[in-house]
Amino acid sequence: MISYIQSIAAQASVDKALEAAAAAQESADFAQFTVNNLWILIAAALVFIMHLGFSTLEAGFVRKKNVVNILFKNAMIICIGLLTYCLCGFNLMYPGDFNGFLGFAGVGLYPGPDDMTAAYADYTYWSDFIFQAMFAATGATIVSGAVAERIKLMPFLIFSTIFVALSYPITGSWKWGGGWLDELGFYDFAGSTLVHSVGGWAALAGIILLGPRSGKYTAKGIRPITGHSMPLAAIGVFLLWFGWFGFNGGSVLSADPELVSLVFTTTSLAAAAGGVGAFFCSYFMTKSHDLSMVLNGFLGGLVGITASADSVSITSSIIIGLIAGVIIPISVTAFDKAKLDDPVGATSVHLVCGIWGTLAVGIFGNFDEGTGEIMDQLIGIVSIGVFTFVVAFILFYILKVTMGLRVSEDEEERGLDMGEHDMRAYS
Amino acid sequence: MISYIQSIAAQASVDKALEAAAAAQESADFAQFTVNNLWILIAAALVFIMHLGFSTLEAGFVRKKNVVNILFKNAMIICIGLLTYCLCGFNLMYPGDFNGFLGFAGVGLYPGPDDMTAAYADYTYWSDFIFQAMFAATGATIVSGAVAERIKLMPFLIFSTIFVALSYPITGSWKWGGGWLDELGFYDFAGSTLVHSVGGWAALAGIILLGPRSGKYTAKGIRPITGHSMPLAAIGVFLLWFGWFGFNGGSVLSADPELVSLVFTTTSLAAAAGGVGAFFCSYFMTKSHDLSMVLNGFLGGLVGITASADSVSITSSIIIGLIAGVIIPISVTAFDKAKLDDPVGATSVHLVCGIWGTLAVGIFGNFDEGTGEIMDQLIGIVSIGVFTFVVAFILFYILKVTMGLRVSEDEEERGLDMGEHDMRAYS
Amino acid sequence: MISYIQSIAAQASVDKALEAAAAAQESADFAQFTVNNLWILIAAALVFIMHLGFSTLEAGFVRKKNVVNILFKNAMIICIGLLTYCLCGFNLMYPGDFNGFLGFAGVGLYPGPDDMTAAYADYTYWSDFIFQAMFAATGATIVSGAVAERIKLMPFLIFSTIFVALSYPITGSWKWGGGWLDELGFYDFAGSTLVHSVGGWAALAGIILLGPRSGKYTAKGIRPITGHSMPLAAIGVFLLWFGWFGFNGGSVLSADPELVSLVFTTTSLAAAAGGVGAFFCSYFMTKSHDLSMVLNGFLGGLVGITASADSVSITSSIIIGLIAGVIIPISVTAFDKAKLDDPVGATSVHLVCGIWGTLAVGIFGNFDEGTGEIMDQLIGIVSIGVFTFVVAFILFYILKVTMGLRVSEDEEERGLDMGEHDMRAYS
Amino acid sequence: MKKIEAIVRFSKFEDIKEALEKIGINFFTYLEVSGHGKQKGDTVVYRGAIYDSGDIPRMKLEIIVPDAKVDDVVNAILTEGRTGNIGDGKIIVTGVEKFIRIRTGESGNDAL
Amino acid sequence: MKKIEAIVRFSKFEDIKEALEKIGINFFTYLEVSGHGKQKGDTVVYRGAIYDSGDIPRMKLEIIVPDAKVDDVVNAILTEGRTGNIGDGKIIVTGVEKFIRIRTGESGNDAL
Amino acid sequence: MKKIEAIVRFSKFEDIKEALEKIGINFFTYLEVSGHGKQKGDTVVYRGAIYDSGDIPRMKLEIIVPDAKVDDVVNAILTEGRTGNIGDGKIIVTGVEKFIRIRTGESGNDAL
Ligand SMILES: Nc1ncnc2c1ncn2[C@@H]1O[C@H](COP(=O)(O)OP(=O)(O)O)[C@@H](O)[C@H]1O
Ligand SMILES: Nc1ncnc2c1ncn2[C@@H]1O[C@H](COP(=O)(O)OP(=O)(O)O)[C@@H](O)[C@H]1O
Ligand SMILES: Nc1ncnc2c1ncn2[C@@H]1O[C@H](COP(=O)(O)OP(=O)(O)O)[C@@H](O)[C@H]1O
Repeated sequence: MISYIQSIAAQASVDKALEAAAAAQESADFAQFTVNNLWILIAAALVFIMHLGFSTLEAGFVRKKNVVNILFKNAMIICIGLLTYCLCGFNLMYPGDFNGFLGFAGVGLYPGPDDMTAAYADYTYWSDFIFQAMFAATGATIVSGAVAERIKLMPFLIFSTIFVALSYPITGSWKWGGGWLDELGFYDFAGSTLVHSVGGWAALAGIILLGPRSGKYTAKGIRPITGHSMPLAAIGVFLLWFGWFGFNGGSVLSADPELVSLVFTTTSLAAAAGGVGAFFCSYFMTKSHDLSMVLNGFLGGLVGITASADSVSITSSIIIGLIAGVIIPISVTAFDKAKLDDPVGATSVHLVCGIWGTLAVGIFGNFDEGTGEIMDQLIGIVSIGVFTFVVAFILFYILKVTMGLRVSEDEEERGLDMGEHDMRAYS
Repeated sequence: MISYIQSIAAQASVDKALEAAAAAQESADFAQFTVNNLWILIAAALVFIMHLGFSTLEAGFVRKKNVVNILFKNAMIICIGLLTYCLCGFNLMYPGDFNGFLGFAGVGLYPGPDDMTAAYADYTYWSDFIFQAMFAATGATIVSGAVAERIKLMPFLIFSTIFVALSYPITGSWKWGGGWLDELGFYDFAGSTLVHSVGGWAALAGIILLGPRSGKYTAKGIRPITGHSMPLAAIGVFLLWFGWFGFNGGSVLSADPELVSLVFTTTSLAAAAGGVGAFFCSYFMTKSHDLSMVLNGFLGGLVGITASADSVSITSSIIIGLIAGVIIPISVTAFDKAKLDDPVGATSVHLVCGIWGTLAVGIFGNFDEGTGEIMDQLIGIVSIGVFTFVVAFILFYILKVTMGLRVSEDEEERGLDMGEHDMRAYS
Repeated sequence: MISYIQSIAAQASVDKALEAAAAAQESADFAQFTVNNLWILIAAALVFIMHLGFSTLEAGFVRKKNVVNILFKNAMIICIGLLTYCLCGFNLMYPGDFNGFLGFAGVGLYPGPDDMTAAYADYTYWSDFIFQAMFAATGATIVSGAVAERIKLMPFLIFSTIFVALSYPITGSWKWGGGWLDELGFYDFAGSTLVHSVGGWAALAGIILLGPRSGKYTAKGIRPITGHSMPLAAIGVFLLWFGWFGFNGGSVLSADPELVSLVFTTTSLAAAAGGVGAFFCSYFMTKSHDLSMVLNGFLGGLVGITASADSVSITSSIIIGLIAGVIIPISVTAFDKAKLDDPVGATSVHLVCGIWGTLAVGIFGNFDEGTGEIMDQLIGIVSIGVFTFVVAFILFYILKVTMGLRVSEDEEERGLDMGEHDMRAYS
Repeated sequence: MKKIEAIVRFSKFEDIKEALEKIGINFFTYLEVSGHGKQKGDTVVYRGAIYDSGDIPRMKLEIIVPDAKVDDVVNAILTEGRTGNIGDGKIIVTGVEKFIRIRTGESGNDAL
Repeated sequence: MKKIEAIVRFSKFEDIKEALEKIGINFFTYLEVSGHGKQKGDTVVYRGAIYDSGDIPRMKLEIIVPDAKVDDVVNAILTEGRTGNIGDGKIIVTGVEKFIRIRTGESGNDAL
Repeated sequence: MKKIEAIVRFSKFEDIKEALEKIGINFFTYLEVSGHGKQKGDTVVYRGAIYDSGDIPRMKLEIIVPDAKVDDVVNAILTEGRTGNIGDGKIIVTGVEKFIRIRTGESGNDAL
């Protein structure tokens, strides 16, 4: 009898212990959820600061008379990016179950009751939205640099709105939304293709339709049009690198110690190697130590590693970055030879190195068969490239024949700051 | 007998299990405490970077000849803010139990034995202090922009010291210290009134007593005095936005996934909407795309959402930001018409949008009855406004009749950089 | 029988409870590991941003004609720092068991199977590497400012490579690698000596061998050569302070709530006190409000607290910072009197305040006997100083007699931007 | 045809511009210069060192006018540019041999 | 010896430089100036206020040449600096009394 | 009354300033200009492209002096501005027709 009572008491204690363990488990899980979620939010803030990076980089690389314009465009793009992504972009890019090509979960943001808990993901619905929204705006920012110093403000803003609201999320859904490219095995960790090449293709379409800045390609040859402030450009590049810790690190989509720390390491080493690659390659080409090339080399390395930062070895990351860095001076020169005038080198950095980075997944990535194979990578690059380029080209073309894309020659000479904004950057 | 022994053994195991569960719970709680605390610290660092934001924004909006002066003031304010908050501000603002109007927990910082654990809060005593101290300094920084280009350095520093050491913590204690406004049901999440309007009121007092910069309001009308560097101003605004993730996000006072992610989202959307509001309103007013207005529109949206970032819907946050953005150009023009000369627009951004944001709590806030009702919000706005304005006015007035507030006309023309610092910003 | 079965059932439940508790413990530990690791990574990102801080600070303090050069050097140093640290630095600095003077764990990075878990430390191997690698590069950056405006690019890069790859990690291993200074009881929390003085000693060697900039010390006395942009310098200093939250805060090597929050507080208060100290001291010396001194005062305070940020009281941290701030103007003037020309004040900030901070451990540190005693601190300062200075001097000397250290007089006049880079910073 | 150079205070530049417009001078060229003046010998302080550099930013106007307009222009600048305090600046009049409009090649008064 | 001052468009500066080199003018001095012109009276907007400031950055060249070269230089600038639109700028020729090379102390045409 | 313009090296500016003060020239105006010179034809590199732009920042002094002082000033500049290497710069002397102090309206030597 005694032992019976004892065993009942024991059972009660055991239940308590089980409960206590379950409570502890829940607390531990919530702590884990909290730290994962916090990292996504901090990463979102870091991606936000990339917009300042783009702004100052592009401002530094244009002439004094177009600085207000480039800052204005970048300021508006972040507004457009966040607001359209809230309106429709997020639900276009992550439509849930869909046909793999195009889906739409509806206008606005309507988180369900469980979407603020670990039932949703390692982060809340809002964290998901704000992190992705910060990404979205970067696509359009890439364009703004390439078409700088000659594009009219309003058509550019209209283009950006449509591009960020529709084109970027659609191609995004193909992979990150779980669409057909994802099923194919295409791999693009943080967006060498989905973000950077996409921006680069749109930039290329814009450049082609706009034509070069007047005075760049003359009968007497190519005349470099130097940016007005190297310190601004350098601030931009360092801030971009800083923000990239969030861009790549946050793309782990949790605070997983191993993966995030690996991503930090590969990202940094690729950037550094990109700087070194650009240093040597540009020295070889011009016998000079060209700061603008080294800065772009950093960015090239960063764009290059973006597709594979979580899935390559340290050595591979250095090689990927190094090659991206070497590509930069060659690509910049090639674009110039083709008379495609890109004041900030956005096409070389984001398009060319974005393609390289996406291919590099197939070469260096540590994957099981069926993921990130080079053919699939090529399919992804080409399909997204064709779609984006065509959409961007048509959009720009319609704007060209309706509103006109390019400012008048007189305005170009006086500068867009006076022409579009009646304002000077410095006084 | 066997079962007796068994049951004793079982009891021992059960105790072990209970102990293990308790230990796990403790570990989980500590992990939770660690992540909460870490977020407050990171938020403090982000609020710190707002001081760089203010510095460059204000530097960009003044003329070349007053740049060293504005940087110097901002550098000293952060020193003053941290050191006086350590000396007395913290204990004035959080006096513990007090009469609701004025309390003081003593000079210096003396954390108790448990103040580094979860017994204190979701963060340690030091985290609490440093986060709040970073906040404190922002109040005075707001003033520095508004009175720029004509105030004498020493009286300004004396004013700032007294203002941050006494006035800001006293009104702060009314709400955040658990004082009478808190009991009333007044709600101000991260300080639309407690920080921003407070700074704005002091700025207004300073502007009135100082008078406008010479040459601004002439017989021939208003002559705009353009800021010397738009890139600096843009850097400032982007950094402020970046820092606001800590300002608002940290004001959750834990890393709570739902709340912090909501705050990030409402904060960003309000800022973006503020930019859009200012864009359209200023275009309507001047037929021009005015970068300075869009930048101030971001800040207006940020100030506007600060009181309610944790307690409004996404849609509301966009409306709050949009209205704040629309307010900016109207307010800036109105101040100019009233011949209240504010070189950086601090009164429009921090005072007017601060009031708007505090009212918005009453309109859009999701609260139970008794919290954030519009009458209580008005009482909070008015009581803090009257107190702060009167204190600031008296302080500035005493300084005016004793030391003099304003530099000589000759010094104003030559610039305060040479006058007060014997130094040039650029060479 | 019944009770027997019951007790078996109970035993099973108990086992389950124990298992559940163990699982919860594991989850809690992993959450703790995740947050600790995350903080180290965020701290690494913050230390990274210090490189932008150094870049803009140094760029602001040199003349317009040498801006590209200083940016280029800083950009390359971060590459060199990361890549050589990956190649050999990390394994020289943390060789595992070694003789206490020199050890090497091999070329490259080869984490073991458990090195991504809590078995390694409170953070993963990659986190360890990237945090330490970011530190490593700062040493060389300190030199770059001091030798600015006259050193040839290639010898500087070669010097930096060897210095960061070998000299810095060797002295680092003496303390942080667990070497002889560590055993002695020498204490240097985040590197007042191991990072800052080390950079300062190398800077001093460079300054001596290079000689002053032409036109600085003339027959007619000392002619100040003013930096070209105070806003750039101010941006740099604020970013350095911002980054220092990671530099000192991350050196806790976990997210320990008490320690990290204490470190944030002491670091901030010391910086603020440094600003105040420099303010008063420089006002006393020149009767002027010298922005460049206040900015250097912040840095002095930061360097000063670096050795003891985790082990002094709030009051001590203020005193340490204040004294560091007072030291700055005196030291800058003293170096100038000794005709040691340091364009950015790196020797005063990093060397002199680094020594002061290391000594301050002995005066203010809360340690048990045997740690951080003033004699041990002196031994550390002197041994590391002598080693570093000799190595740096020999290195620079060899470069001087082989390649030449100094640009031609003509190049110096035209500026290194045109001379070394064929590029202008502004146009 | 004369060239009038005026070195004036920044703060007076707008007023002078308007005064010139009133007397029909709608075109001129201007630039920032530094005025060195001993009595204004301010000290400059930089990183602990005090030195002498009493140099003040000033605006310089360059205006080409027909001989008949010189006095009007000089008077306009004298009236609007004056504060009465030391440092108001100077006016310098020199002869011009040729003045040509690049757009048309017209020269002399036609080029104005 | 004459001093030729030319106020030209930024966008024409490179072409003019090359044209000058072709006619043997390898040395000159140039600087950025602002051109004030009423008809170009653009409005400027700043923080909600509109004001008038139609001032355009221009490049000013200063070239000292022997009398015989004046016409060549003027023609080169006229040819290369012209767009035909308002705002092409002006050329001003004035007399020089002395021209000295600091390096050697040579003066007049020897100093060129 | 003459106007002396001197285009000099940055590095010599301080010395020249002091030398001028010694001979009683306490006031003058100066500005930064760019010197174009073919032999100095440095190449400039920007984003992978090399181009030619051998243009060096220089300081230009403008000093109005009574005729009697011209030689002193020229000599002071020649002495202090010289390094002996190519690029020391030039001195240009031109005639001034009128020189007026805005503050008082005094003209000629009284305005100095
Ligand atoms: N001899 C001179 N040559 C050239 N510029 C001069 C000369 N004297 C004065 N200036 C210019 O005129 C400015 C004002 O002159 P200043 O003598 O200070 O005032 P004031 O004419 O009222 O006595 C100076 O800053 C300088 O730029
Ligand atoms: N009378 C003048 N004196 C000095 N500079 C002038 C004068 N007239 C024109 N300029 C300069 O020449 C520039 C171009 O002249 P503008 O009259 O606009 O064009 P255009 O010569 O084609 O009619 C102006 O911006 C101004 O800098
Ligand atoms: N003919 C000229 N007209 C105007 N400025 C000139 C002329 N020749 C030289 N300069 C200016 O003088 C500077 C130095 O002249 P340079 O010929 O290089 O040296 P040096 O006089 O020693 O031979 C040039 O950079 C340029 O600014």
